[in-house]
Amino acid sequence: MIRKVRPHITQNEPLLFESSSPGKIGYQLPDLDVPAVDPAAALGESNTRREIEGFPEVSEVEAIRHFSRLSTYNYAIDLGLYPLGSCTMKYNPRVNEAVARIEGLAWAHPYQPESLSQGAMEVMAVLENALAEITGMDAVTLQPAAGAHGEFTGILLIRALLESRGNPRKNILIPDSAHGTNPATAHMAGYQVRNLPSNDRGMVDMEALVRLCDEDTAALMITNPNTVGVFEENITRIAAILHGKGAQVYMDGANMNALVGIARPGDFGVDVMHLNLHKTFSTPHGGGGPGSGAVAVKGHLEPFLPVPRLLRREGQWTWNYDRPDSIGRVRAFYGNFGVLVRALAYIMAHGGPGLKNATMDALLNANYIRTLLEPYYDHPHKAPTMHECVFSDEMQAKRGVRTGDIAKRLIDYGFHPYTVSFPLIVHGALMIEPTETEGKRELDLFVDAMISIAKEVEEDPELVLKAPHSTRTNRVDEVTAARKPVVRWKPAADEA
Amino acid sequence: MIRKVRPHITQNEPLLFESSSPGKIGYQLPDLDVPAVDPAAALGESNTRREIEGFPEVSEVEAIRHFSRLSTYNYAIDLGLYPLGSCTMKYNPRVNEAVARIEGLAWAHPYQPESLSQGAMEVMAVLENALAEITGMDAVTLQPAAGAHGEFTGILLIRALLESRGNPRKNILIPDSAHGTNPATAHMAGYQVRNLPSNDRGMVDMEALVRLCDEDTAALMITNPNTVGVFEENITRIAAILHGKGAQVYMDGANMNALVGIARPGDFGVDVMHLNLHKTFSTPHGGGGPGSGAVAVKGHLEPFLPVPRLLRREGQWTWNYDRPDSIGRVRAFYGNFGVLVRALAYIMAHGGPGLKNATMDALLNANYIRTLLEPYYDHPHKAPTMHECVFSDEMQAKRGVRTGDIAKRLIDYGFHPYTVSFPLIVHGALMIEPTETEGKRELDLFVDAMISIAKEVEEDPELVLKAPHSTRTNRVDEVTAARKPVVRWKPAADEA
Amino acid sequence: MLASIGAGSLEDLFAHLPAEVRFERTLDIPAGKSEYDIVNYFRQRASENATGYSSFLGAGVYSHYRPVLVDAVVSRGEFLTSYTPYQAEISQGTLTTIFEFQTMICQLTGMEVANASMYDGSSSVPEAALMAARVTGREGILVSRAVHPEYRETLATSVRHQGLHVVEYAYDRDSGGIDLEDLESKLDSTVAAVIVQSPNFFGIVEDVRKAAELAHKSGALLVVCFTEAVSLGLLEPPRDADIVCGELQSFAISPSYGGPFAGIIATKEKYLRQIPGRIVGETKDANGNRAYCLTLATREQHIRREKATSNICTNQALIALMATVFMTVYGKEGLRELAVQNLSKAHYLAQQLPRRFKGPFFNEFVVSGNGRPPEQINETLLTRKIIGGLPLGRFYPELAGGMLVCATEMTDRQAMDAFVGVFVAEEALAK
Amino acid sequence: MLASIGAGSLEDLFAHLPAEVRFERTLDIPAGKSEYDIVNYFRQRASENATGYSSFLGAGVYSHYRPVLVDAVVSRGEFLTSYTPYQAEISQGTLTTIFEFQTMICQLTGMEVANASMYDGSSSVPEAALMAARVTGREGILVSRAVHPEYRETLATSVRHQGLHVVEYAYDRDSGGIDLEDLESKLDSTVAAVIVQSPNFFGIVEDVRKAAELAHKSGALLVVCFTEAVSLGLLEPPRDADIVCGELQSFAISPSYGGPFAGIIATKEKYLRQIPGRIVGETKDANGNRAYCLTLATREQHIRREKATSNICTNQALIALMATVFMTVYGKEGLRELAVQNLSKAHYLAQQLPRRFKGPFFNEFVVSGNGRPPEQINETLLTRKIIGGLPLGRFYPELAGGMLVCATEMTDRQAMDAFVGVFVAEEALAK
Ligand SMILES: Cc1ncc(COP(=O)(O)O)c(C=O)c1O
Ligand SMILES: Cc1ncc(COP(=O)(O)O)c(C=O)c1O
Repeated sequence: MIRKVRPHITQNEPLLFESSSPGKIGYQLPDLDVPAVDPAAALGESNTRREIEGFPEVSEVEAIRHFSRLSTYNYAIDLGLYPLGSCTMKYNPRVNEAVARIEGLAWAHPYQPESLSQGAMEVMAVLENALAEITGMDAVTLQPAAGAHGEFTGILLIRALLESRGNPRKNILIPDSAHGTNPATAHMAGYQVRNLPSNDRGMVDMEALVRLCDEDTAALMITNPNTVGVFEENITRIAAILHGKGAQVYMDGANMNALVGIARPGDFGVDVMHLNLHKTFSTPHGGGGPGSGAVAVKGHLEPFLPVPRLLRREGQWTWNYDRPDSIGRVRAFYGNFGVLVRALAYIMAHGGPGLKNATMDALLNANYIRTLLEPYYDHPHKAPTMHECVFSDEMQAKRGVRTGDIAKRLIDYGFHPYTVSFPLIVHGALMIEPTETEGKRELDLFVDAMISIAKEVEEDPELVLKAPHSTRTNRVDEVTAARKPVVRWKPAADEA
Repeated sequence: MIRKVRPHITQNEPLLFESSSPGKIGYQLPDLDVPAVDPAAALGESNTRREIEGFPEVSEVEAIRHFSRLSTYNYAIDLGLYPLGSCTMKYNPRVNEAVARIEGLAWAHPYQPESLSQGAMEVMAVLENALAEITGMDAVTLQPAAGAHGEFTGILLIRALLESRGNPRKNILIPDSAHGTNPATAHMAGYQVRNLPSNDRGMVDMEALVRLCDEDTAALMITNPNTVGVFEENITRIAAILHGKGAQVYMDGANMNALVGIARPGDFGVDVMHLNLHKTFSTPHGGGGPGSGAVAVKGHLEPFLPVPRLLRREGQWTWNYDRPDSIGRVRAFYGNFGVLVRALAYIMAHGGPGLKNATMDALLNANYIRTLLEPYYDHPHKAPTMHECVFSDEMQAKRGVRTGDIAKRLIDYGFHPYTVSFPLIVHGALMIEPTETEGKRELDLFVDAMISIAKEVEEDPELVLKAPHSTRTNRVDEVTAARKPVVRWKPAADEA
Repeated sequence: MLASIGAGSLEDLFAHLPAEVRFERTLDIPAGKSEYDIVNYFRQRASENATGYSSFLGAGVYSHYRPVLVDAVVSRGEFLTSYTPYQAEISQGTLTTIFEFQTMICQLTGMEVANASMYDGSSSVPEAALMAARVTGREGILVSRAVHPEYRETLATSVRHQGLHVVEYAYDRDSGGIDLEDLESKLDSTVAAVIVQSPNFFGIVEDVRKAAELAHKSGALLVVCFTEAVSLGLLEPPRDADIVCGELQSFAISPSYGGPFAGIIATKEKYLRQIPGRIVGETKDANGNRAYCLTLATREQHIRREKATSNICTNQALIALMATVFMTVYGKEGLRELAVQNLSKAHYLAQQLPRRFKGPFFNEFVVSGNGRPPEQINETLLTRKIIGGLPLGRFYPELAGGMLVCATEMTDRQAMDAFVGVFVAEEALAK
Repeated sequence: MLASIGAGSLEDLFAHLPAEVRFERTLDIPAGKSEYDIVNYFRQRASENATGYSSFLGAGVYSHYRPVLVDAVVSRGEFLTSYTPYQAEISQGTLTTIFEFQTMICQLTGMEVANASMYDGSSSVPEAALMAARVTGREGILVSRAVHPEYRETLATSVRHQGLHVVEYAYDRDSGGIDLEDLESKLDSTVAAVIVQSPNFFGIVEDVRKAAELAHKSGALLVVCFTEAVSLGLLEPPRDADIVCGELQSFAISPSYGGPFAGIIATKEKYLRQIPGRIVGETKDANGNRAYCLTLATREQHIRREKATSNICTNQALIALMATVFMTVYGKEGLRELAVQNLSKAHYLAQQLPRRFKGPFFNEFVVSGNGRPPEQINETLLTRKIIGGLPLGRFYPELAGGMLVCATEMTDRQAMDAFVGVFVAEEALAK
């Protein structure tokens, strides 16, 4: 029985281009206090456009209604549990939004004099130190814009290290449970991907590792806890094996929410890792971004970090570009500063003990869900659960219902679905990460919904297969979207 | 056919008291930098409470979800047309919210030194002048908190004037079309209400006026345009008649949105009036307030205005309390300053010509609706329409459908209803005020909805009588609410 | 659109206005400004006000921290741009929060019912007085001189013409609390209400119980008013009162040069039908789901017209919502802890200054004169970027030389020490 | 909850971690701070940065007014706290705005298709280069030296290990635009992409048509990049380009010390399947209602893994939404008028200063040296609360002595006149 939601009217809204009417404006500019320049004269006829064809023309109130109405079609953390596994959808504190908008921070120009940027540089320095302490690493760069960007940076660092040792090597080992960004990153950094199988507990198969790890191996990219939410119990041995062959250990820190305050990658053999500040450190996902993929390294990789680096000189912060071994920059300027401000605010609000408590609550919530759902959903890997739990749809598949269908039905129960069909090592995966944000009330509603769906699968699979039934837009035809891609609006005329 | 809305799931949410769990907190205070004082010791046992029984105990995320979820049950201007007659539900520009929050304004203490309040005082002075210019009056007080409060202030001014002339007099004439606050106000100011009938064009019945207006008459409280959206064509004669008897003319300015820039009460005989800054001047209604009921007067009433008054002395603003004839203050401090800031921002954004354009658009929209709906709904008063039009449900009543039912059905069509059953002189009134905010698209959807409902009334009255059908909460039982009032939550135990 | 209504031009729309009333020129208001210009204009005005000062002003308007959640909630268009919830089916959001507000006000004040809000604390006092008059059928109003002076002025202006006689009774020159003897001496069978503020204007916590005894003995109602809502996190609620009214500015409502704020009225269940203003009640919808709606409208002006309990229509809903969010975020423990911090700060400061009154106080108190005019002391403080206390001579000639100072959780120790430093230095100059 | 999972304490939850990996001490991070402390901390940091200065800095980050509507929209939790719209049925809000974004980017750039966003302008350049390499099967990348230096550095770092050879070609010392002869001399059948920025780093509007001719003649793709999106309100879109990439910071995205910003990639329909990153497409739901969803996922890492067009996953959605709101508020006329204002301001300033280059420019230009080191001029400007231009020696030794200055609609005349005054005065000192 659905207890969490009821249907209510929401406003329809055409595309901006459909609601535009010629001459409508939603803006007013200040009067020009200098002579107006004639564009054609200044830039040349051929360089100036007549108009931006099809561009929106709406009033201010139409604009705010447009976006307000559209927003009501979205689900969000502010509305409830958002258990997307591997995405760590935790509460985004509003104070972080407030501080990131303080004028002196929001309006700082990256090229303004260092003497007038000390506040911004201090924020970055304090954050670098906090992240080094949390990860147990020696140095941190805040330049990468997201996790995948951090992975790329990290692998370039390894490559630079190995090159400095005379041979960049050929391969990177990646467990079959890894996120897609790992192999994609290895490829972009010019490495071959060697697939590392997992054992039946979801952990790295040690024999395979020993077999595959050789002098051509540049590094292992490991996610820990891995994508089935399990801590790699052999992690120190794994690291020893890699190091024994002169290879490096890269850790994908996307799941760091399981470790903050209880274990540090720097203490179990990791040489370089990234953090997703938009996951572990609560910066808003904003419908897909922005993020920040800070990279933490051990001392031996520090010389290769991207330029510029923060340097303390005569009691002032300065940007140091004089770094001969650096891989260079991976983006313009210094990083997603506005995101960094939010992450630091989160860390300050929790403090050392608070961060550990958050981790433990995250583990508690994941174990609670695993325990209560295990009777109803197949849980393939029997190892202890950390921050997320991964079920398979094996029991439901017998009735022709797959993980994707259960996900859609969950929407009718008022929840955002879990992550569907990932990791690949679990056939028909349901990957559930509640985070520490949730209280028992919300978790119990979720568990009830999942159990109730399991029953529906037995009694009335059609109901689940045709879900969702209560949304303004019901099941979307993604196949046609990909087969005949329409990725922009065109005036009716052109369509015909 | 309903084109404007589709149903979508919205999250249920218990009351805070039901979702509280002991010990949960959503706040953290700074560390105390002075010794903590023991309350009992400082205040005495008997003066200190043990706890606030039943008070909420929720986390920060539960708090934001609570209010976010509840907000989705509301209709709002930001979502669409809000044609509540007499309420002037126009767009609330967001820049007004921004400027009202600027620290130096939002955090100004009313008792801080005048030398450190010049900016706030300047804002009030500029607004007073603008409102005097717009109304054609000589002086303005910004102290009243809302329209009704302004009415009360205005009638007190009249009383003070008449007392100064030796006799406060007994009666106030009020047209039967007037808003309820008018008679209520007259009563609070110690006057008897004499009811002034309207003629068949919705205007003041001149014979009746001549008959009723005598030496006991203190004033006439007239709304112009009146509540049927009609301009009192005899207004100058009306004023002359009252002045002839030594009485004053009070104008209820709630409908000033019909006149700004095209006619000024000060030019047609009004002695004192209030403005609803939250209507004509776009400050947000906020679910019922706050407002501001600025009062504008002619010179002869100026000496009686509430203290303090702004005074320019040696190039500085100062508060003048030395006003022997003043009625005194009608509230603490100087008025709803935050609302005044917003109103001034609105006036600045429009400027003189822009304000007139807004008025004309408001008239255009009201006339557009009147013209298109006249074939389907009875329009009792044939006088020209100003900013709003008032229909009656006479045609629909034949099928047992009343204005309140049509209103509820309008909700299914995605609109907030018009004002129901007011003014009282129109039996079963539908009072529609679109304001200048709306564009043709929204108006046409509204007109189509009203016409479609008129058809439904003919074909399937039950459908309308049982509306709304598409809301998360359908028709609410207001009778029981009033018969057995439950106006606060109590723990289940107490209820039993 | 013009065509479809048969108008040739926009001007035609008001061509029917009599010539003599039409306004022919353009309003003398500068042409419309851009958003950018408007923001700059108000930033300039703001810069002409005090910024970056620490302040010791209270006196009815208090500086408390505003949790960011408050603006996050009230900035949502669904709350900000809706009106009075007349149409319950599309206003359950506003209605539910008001119902929660009414409940929390009852929990705070120890009363049984509360309304949806009044304009502010000052206007809630005359409304309470008029309510007491309706209940008792009497006309006398006794108000303590330790009630906020501007509240008393508002009371006087507002009830003057409804046949009520307002008489002030004294405060005790020693304790700063109400003078019970003077009150008793003025009480008789014509008195409808005894009004007391606690903590009072001097910050003193009043003996509400005693006041109630006296009032009830002569058949009058006790009206308790407050200006510092945070005190209710710690103080025994005025359960013995018949009506509680006051100001919620302390609950995340910025000082905003004196408004908009939010007033409250709470009382006993038996007086429910005498309350002014909007009230939200619980009921069901046609499906039997719990629902809320405006109720008891027969008290109000739009139904009752001149017989209404008040003429109030628009109230302070959004401001009351701010207070609701504030109460939710702080909650049971937080509000108490906040009150303890205020108490502790004020007492830290008081220990280093001469206190004029002996009564127990919460977060403000009267500092006795030190020989120097308070205005002079404040001038010196301004040079230290400190706004001092409120000189009392303006309202209480007998207290000229004294100033009312306030300390909240936002008043830090350095500022207090600096204040004391200046006060002592000035004192020396006086000798 | 502990009980129901059979755990005795929270610590039990990670008791299974090998002893040697467990972290036994507490993190050396100060205990949790209150919201109030956090706000104060960042206000202090902010006060250590520049505030209240007028600035002539551009160089890839521009000061444009941010309409308040932008924050009103992106502050709505439904946009702010949602993630990538994987579940279309409860993400139509985000999906629709991205579809509108893609459309507006096409309208602005003259391209046929666009993606949902890249990290920023600088990272969009290597993505475009790699895309060109995939399309042409070639490995040579020719990039103009008048492309933003930090974009070129990013390009070099990013494509180095995928077998691409990056070669820079010259700009014309006279016009400041690309040196067509140098470009032509370097073009051959190994070149996958010719990269040109317009307006370029010196503010010069490039002759995109000519560049396209040359590139296409030798079978290479033309990649046009931009850093100042406002210029597209006025400039002929680079229709002759095969790929357009760039930075939207100018569209209501605050400078924020360099990020987060939003990059774009747009191209011809025929290259649609080579685009990196998220793309939203139109489709229908089971009821036949128009609907949107993420599409062409087979290009992406979560499906294609090492064969993906890019490793990008999280993008800059919320920032792209800011730009979408900005484009909506300004609209067709507004964006043009905004561009004209920028053009006019910059030309007003340029008339009073020696320009290093002759080519047409939009809102920034290079000021020739006047004998005084630009750092020195900037020092003097700082004393006038003015942040001067960017000294170019750091990136272009041959231009040492020159500085890059920018004027936008927010640069007022007084500031420009003051700038000129200082410049002239310094010049005098030099003589
Ligand atoms: C395990 C894992 N690795 C890497 C990534 C990529 O991080 P980002 O999306 O920040 O680029 C993700 C994000 O979904 C992830 O879950
Ligand atoms: C005609 C009229 N007069 C007076 C009022 C009272 O104004 P307020 O609600 O601001 O007190 C209203 C408000 O609804 C009104 O419509």
